[in-house]
Amino acid sequence: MSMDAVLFWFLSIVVIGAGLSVVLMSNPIYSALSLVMTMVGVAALFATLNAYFLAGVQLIVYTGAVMVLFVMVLMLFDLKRELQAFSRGKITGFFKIAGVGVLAGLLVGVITFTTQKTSLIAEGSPLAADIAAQAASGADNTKILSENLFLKNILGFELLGVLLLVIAIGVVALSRSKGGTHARD
Amino acid sequence: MSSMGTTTFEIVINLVKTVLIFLMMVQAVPILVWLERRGSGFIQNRFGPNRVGPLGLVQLLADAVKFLNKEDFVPDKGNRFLFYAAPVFALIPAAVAFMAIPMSTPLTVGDSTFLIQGYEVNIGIVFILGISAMAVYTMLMAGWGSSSKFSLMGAMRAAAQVISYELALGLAIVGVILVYGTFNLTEMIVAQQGPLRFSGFGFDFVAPTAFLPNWGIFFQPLGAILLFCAAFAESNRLPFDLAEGEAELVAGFHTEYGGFKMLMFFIGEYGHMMIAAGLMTTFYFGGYGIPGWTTQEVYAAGLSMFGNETAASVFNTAIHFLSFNIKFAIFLWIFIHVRWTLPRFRYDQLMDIGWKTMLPWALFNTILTATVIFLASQYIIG
Amino acid sequence: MLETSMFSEIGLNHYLVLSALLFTIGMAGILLRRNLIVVLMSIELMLNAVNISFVAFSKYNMNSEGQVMVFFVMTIAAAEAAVGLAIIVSIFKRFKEVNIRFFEHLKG
Amino acid sequence: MPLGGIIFIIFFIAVFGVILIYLARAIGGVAKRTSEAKMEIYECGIPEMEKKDTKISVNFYLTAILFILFDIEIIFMYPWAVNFREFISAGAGTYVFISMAIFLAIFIYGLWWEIKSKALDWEN
Amino acid sequence: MDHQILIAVLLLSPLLGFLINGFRFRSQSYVIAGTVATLAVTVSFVCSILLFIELLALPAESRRITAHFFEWINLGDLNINAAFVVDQISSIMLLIITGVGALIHLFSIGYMHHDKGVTKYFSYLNFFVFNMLILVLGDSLVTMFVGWEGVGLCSYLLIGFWFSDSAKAAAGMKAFITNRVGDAAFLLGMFILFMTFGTLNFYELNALAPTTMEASWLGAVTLATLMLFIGATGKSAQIPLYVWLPDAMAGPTPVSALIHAATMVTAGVYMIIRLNPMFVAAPNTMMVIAIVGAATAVMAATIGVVQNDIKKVLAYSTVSQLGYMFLAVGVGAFGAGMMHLMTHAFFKALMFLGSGSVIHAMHEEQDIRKMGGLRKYLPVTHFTFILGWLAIIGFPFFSGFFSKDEILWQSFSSPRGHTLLWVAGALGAVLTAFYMTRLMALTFWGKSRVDKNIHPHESPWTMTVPLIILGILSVISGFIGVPHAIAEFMGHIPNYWQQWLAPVIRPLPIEELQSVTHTLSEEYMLMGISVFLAMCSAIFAYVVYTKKKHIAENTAQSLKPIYNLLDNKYYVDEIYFGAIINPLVKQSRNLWYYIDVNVIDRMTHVASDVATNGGKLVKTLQNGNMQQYAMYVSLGLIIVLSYVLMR
Repeated sequence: MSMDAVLFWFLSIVVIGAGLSVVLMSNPIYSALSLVMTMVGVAALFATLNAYFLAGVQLIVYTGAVMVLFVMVLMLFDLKRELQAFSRGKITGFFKIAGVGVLAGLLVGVITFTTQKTSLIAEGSPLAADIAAQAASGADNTKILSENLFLKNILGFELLGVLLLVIAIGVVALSRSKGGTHARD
Repeated sequence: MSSMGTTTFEIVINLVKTVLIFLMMVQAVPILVWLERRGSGFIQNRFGPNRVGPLGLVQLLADAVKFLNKEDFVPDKGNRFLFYAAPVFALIPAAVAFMAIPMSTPLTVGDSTFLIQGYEVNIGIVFILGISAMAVYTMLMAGWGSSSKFSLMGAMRAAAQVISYELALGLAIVGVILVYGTFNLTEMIVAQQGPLRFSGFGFDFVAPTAFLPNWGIFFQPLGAILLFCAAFAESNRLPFDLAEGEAELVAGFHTEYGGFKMLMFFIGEYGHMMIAAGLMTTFYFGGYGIPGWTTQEVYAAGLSMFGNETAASVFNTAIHFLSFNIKFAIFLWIFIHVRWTLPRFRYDQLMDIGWKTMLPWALFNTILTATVIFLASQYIIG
Repeated sequence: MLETSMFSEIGLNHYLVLSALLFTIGMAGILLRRNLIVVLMSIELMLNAVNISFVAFSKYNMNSEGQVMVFFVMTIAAAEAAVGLAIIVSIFKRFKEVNIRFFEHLKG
Repeated sequence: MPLGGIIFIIFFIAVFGVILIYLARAIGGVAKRTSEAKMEIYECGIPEMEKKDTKISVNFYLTAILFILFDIEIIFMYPWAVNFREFISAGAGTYVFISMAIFLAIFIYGLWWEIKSKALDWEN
Repeated sequence: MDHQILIAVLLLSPLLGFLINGFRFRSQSYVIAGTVATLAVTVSFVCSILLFIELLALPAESRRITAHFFEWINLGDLNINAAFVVDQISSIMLLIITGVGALIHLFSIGYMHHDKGVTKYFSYLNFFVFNMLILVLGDSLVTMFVGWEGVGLCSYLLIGFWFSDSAKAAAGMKAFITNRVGDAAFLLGMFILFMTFGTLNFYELNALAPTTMEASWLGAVTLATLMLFIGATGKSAQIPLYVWLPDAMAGPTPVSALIHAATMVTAGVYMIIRLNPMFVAAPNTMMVIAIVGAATAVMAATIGVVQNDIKKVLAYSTVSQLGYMFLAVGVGAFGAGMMHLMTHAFFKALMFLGSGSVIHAMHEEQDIRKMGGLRKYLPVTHFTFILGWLAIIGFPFFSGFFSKDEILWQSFSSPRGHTLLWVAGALGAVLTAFYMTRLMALTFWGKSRVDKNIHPHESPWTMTVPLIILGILSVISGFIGVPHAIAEFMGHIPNYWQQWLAPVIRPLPIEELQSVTHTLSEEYMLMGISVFLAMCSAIFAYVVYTKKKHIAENTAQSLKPIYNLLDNKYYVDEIYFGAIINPLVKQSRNLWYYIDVNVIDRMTHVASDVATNGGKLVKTLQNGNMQQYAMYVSLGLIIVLSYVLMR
């Protein structure tokens, strides 16, 4: 078993375990911290996929910013414990859990049965050899990412800037509102 | 796979080396504490600890023993898990990030090469930023886990402060990245070898006196100042230690802590200081480089002195390690000196400085750097 | 032989299955949890799951589009979290409530 | 970052974290003798008052939200900054420079708006 | 500099000014707004001059600078480019629009400084200039139509600028709707042209224009040009669609000067000159144009005689002068029409600005019966106004003299002219001299009838400088196109104007030209008659309105019915209301009641009932429980995935 495989299995256990505890922990703060763990695991998974820069961004944006906000808001609320952590209705609850189980099974089934190959590119083609070579080299592909982002998808990039601006303004407006459009009684 | 080595020998040495660097970082903390106490004594015209051992040096040991022997307890209302987890989160990210800083030239023994750093990360800066961003959880976990109002307030303040200054920090680093064109710290240090040279606007200018090194500080003076200031805030040091403003919040988010867990917070705080000092050295002051001599020259000198490649490599590494540590120590001393020199800000002033002063200046620095690089390049090509 | 290769040789499918499982866990969180903030976190989980498969596709097809997409997804996810939490805080300040069933009253 | 490094970091976090916690407890020992006053949280000696909800200024979470948004904008600049010289030598310098200038203009407008709208003011 | 960049700067500079002022429209800082707007137009003016110089450098036959920016519409045969052309015609228009425009912007700084919406005002003004430039520069009818509609919009916005006054808002609406009528015809004309020739590009159209004259009234070219002309009557205020222009005086005075005197209203003339080969090919249309132009010239002048509002007088005078331009193009004297367009732009802008200065000085008083003797208080305004007055009444060697005389002569001598047309023109000139002198006399001369509370004062430099510059232009601008006959007399000054325009003007067919012959002496005689009559009329008016007021009153008394007819503007508005608008409203109401309420509404009610009841049924699904929604989503996903797996 190669190091790659060891790492993958270890990380997938971490990620799935932490992901499950996000859903199963009754204290939302534990959920949030489990989610942080998941994010770190996903960052490591990105690194195993040679996306080092994205791994760093995942750490900075998700663990360093988004989850901090979640944890801060949870602490702001002082919600010690969710009274009803899960849905009460037995029938719908059963359906929901069954639905999720079936969904998981189906997804895995579809993935394993419909894509027989490990790659979408036909084996033996020159491109496949390139891919194998690149995957083995573990080269940093920040440069390719950056070229794609700034030369090909520049419009999306600028639009995201505008989106962030709009949200920055909207959030301030939201936080100033007293909550709700109706007068307080 | 390379940094962990291919042979058993290399793997073992690398593991031992990593542990050593970690221990070095942890051991630096008592020394810094001693330095801080003696230094404050020196600044405030008193003695500081001077009874235990020569110059009070054994005081370190006594402190450590005291810390380790404290009773370990959790307040009844506190959240046990978070209360314990918080100190770990203070220590580990600091250590992990610190290990990514290169401290000397690689050491070559026979066929094996060992890096004098925990591991080499291609995306060095991004990695360090990402890891040290996790320090915020320490404060939040400690503040929430203690279930004390002082702790929670302190935690909120500290978290808001740290994330605010992270913006200025991150933006100041953009200038550095622009100058060197890489995330890799070792490559940055290599780029700072040799005499100061500007190239651009159609001419290639080497500083007339060769003693000025090709350091980043000459290209990014504003960025260096901003990064250094932000680093103070990031490590919750005076004048930015609002989180533990004694007069208001007792001791901030670690009000409830004592003993070994408190020590871990200490290590975390000093660890951030060390990361900041290491980054300052690496970004702006040539890292382990020695002004006036390139690494090759030093290596050649070693070779002619010892006539043995391994010995020359050891010599080279040792000299540069010393050089790094001298610069590193100077920055740590500045941290300590500032702590005992400047008064504390008010909280609203602190946030104003972060958002309304440093962030715009960092933006200005970025724009200026990019524009100069752009214009210079256009001029050369055109 | 097949067994060992499945464990020792990691390919695209492994990442896709992992992504799918993480996605369904997130889905379960949305379906089962009552706390609005946890629901929001579950959404983040699902987005992360999708990101994994994007990056995996990107690696195994040697195409940087996937990574750019992840970049965009991260931004959108962060933006969504920001706005979502702002709304939740706003509602919490007004009603002192974050149970999702409570918000059925907000319908037209 | 070589894969070995990742393994090491993860093990480092996990193993050292757990070891340190237990080490701490082993050395210090769990409190044996307890009293009500000792186990109470510290509020300068005054008997603690339980209040339903701790009032924390909304500014904290507003700061955090704005931090997220600006942080992402800064992160966007990293891949640009690291490849800027290569873009220039590839002849795409002006294009990339101008597109980032537009992005920065949006960034600066956002910051200016936040400052102007007093969203970042802490004095009431 | 590259032509493309130059044209882009020329176009985008006012747009940028519009955007800058538009985004800060709440600001009341007239200095910033005015400076930005004026600078924007000045930049355009500089570009215009540079382009003009570039044109001069080119050989006469190929004086055309094209800037092709992008492909705009490409549908089947219809291929429209966002392309802009500077040639002999449009370069002149460019200079007029940006030059006069810049002066009027400068004037506006002083005139509007007390207004609350000053930033909004300047942004509209810049947007107008931008649209006008598109109108002028567009290389096809569609591009021109964009500008055509754009200036219409700006005109609407600026007429109703003080929209809190409902009369002024209504005036804006009237202008807009009247223009719509014309625009519909314009569109029809475009359709016909496209159907016939398969293109809408000016140069292609002009190249394709038939060489034989079309005699039929129902020929495609005649119909198309007639439709385009109706469009032009809307924009350029000719019979029958002139009614909006006098009302448009509700807008700020600089707007009247820029839009309703110098630039926008001349768009119709410009369009006809642009397509002159097409119009030449349709003699019937030309005849209609000439008749309508002459009729408008006389009719508007008669109304102008009795108006008492200073701006209304100028408005009718504008309508009348536009009539001259149409008369000119109608008889095939495109160069003369263009020349009059330019000189009119100068002297009418001057007079409007002068009237603005007067109104400003009189604190918004516009009634000339309450003025008089203002020359003491407003020396600069008075002096420049005199220059404009001399120009418009055709005092020899002032700019209006050359252009108007050329038009009169052409209306007589051209193969498509007629003696009656000359008579109408001369009558118009006499009336013009009369009412303009009346205006001068009542406003500036004679005894002061100013209200005691009003203390008139001279305007600031931002207002007087444009007046002086325009005054100079009004005096000298005629000399660039000295008519043949006078040139003989003045030592053979070449007619630069004709030379400049010659390559783009299609001459009348040679056989027509040979059918008529006229001598120089005829021309001198006619010129002498018209000038003499006009001068007599002016002197008469001066005497009547300064010394012997009772003559005017007595005449008005004795000719009561005619006076009333003129005072009520021939009851045109009333006729329009009675004959068109009211029946239309009535029929619309019937349509609404019988068709809309009983048929269409009932159908929609049924549809909505179905939707409501269906919605009630499905409402149970939408219970606000987000998790249930999510479950539906996942169920759908399960179904899709099952299908994929089972397939």
